[in-house]
Amino acid sequence: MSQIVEHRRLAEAMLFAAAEPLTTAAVAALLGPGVDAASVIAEVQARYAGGGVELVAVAGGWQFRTAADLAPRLTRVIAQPRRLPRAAMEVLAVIAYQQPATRAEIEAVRGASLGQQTLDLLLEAGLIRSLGRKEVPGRPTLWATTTEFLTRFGLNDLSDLPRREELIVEGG
Amino acid sequence: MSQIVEHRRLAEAMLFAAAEPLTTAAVAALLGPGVDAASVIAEVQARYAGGGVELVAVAGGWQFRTAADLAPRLTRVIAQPRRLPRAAMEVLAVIAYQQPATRAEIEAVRGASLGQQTLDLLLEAGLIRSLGRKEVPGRPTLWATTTEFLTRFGLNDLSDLPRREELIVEGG
Amino acid sequence: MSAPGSLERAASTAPVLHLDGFDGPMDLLLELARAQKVDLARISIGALVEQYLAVVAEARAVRLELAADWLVMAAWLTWLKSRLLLPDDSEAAEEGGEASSLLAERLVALELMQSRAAWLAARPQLGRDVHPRGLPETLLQVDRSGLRLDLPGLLRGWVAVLRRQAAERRYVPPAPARWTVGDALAKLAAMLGRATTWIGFELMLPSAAAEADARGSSAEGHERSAAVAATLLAGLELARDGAAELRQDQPFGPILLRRREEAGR
Repeated sequence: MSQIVEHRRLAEAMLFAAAEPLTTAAVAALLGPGVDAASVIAEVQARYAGGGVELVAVAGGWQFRTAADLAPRLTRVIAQPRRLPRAAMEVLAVIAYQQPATRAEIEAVRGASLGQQTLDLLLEAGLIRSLGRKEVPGRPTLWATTTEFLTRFGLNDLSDLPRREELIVEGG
Repeated sequence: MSQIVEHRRLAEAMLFAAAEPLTTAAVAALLGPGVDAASVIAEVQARYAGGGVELVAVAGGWQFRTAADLAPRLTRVIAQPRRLPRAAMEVLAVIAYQQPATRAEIEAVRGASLGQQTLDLLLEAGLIRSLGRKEVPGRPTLWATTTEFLTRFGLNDLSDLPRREELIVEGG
Repeated sequence: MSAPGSLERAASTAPVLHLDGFDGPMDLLLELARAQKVDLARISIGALVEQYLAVVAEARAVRLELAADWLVMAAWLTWLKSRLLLPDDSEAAEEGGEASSLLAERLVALELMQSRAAWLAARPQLGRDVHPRGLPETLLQVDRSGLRLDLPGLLRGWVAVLRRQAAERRYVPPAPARWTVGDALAKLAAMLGRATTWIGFELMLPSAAAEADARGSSAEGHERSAAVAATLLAGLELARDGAAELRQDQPFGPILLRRREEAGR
């Protein structure tokens, strides 16, 4: 095999096996004195161009990387859903049972103030929606659950929710 | 770009990105139905043949590795693990060929006791694993090789180990 | 000096042995057999036995301690030698022949095993001779935007709300939205109607606002401010009309009110 091919192969292997990007100087050190590392690297780059793997210049040197255009097909997305925080779950329960309910009503039932963050979380998840305004001073927004809420909780209808007496033994 | 090139690029990128060997089935799953993954892989292999990085069949899958002939030059720059002592290599050979094997069986072949140090060394390197117990008095542990063993020694499966005839000629 | 398996020949024909280099007596026997330079199946067991016994005798002369298995093997080989010296047709000689072929078989097996180990050792090893990708890319993306929802969780939330409600037996009516000047006038009139002495301003405030103040609740701060303002305005109003007197002994000190005596006019 010719000298040139041999240099290219060595640089290729080196860049592949290295645990970090390699500078041209590091490749030059491997190839030994009298070898133009920059042109060897250019050759490696040319050989890989257009393939599924490319030699790219990154901060700190040269590195093989899968071609950027393939990323969407290569990336596997794993869904790791979060648990709804306890407060949000309670607010959702209050709305589900007492809908339509204003913020003040929800706060009164829970005995705790309702943060905007909690409301936003439920809105973003599509679990609640506004149902107009209550015609009292201040005209507060009325909140209700959505069809998405029923779907996500596997309910056909709001009446599927167990009644209060079924859940809690009075005086218990 | 043609379909064929696109498939090759995708398989190339997937195999390149992974640290572990990937099976043909895994590549097939990425390429989607109706694509002959085996022939796509063969194409990738051909494209890399003779380069500094090669696609090899190991442990039932495919993995990109630096070409073996470059080892002497790469060793100078890449840190390498300790060589396994002769006793450990012998024990490994006995287990590889006679698995699953008990300690007594290993000792009988070697005509020497199996030191704890040797066992620890092989276990730590992840080359052997216990495979239950042999149902004889004393219920001794049975030892077998691991996938890591195949990966490390570049074997596709245990049948890649040379047969007696193949070795005698070499050893002659 | 003592490379594994090394066997040096000194000036004499007796082999000088580094026992440390051998993995047990079988390993030494195999090395001695190999030195005969013939097919392992056709080695001279007699010669092998002599050599082994010589090596062990020499080793014992130099060092007293020698692992038991070396001595066990020496004893067995001595026994084998005695059998091999007997006439061919005796039963004991037959025993010897069987033992010899057993030994030869074990040496062949050992030789095979060692060549297998050598083959493995010569393989390019991952991480030593060949290398995997040094910078693998993780093509997994974790999507944590989703929510894990379950009906039991929802019901647990509702039950928690109900329990808390049940625990707070006392029902506290919400405070009126705003304490107006009109409200304050009515309350002042009612309180001063009975009073003959100075009354603290605080007592004139609506009860909810006073409570909120006591709890230090900032949420109801606005309500309290409104009530204080309304009550002060109402007090000033009554004073202007000549129905009440206000007193503050020092700046920011407590404000006191009392009904204005008709006689004092």
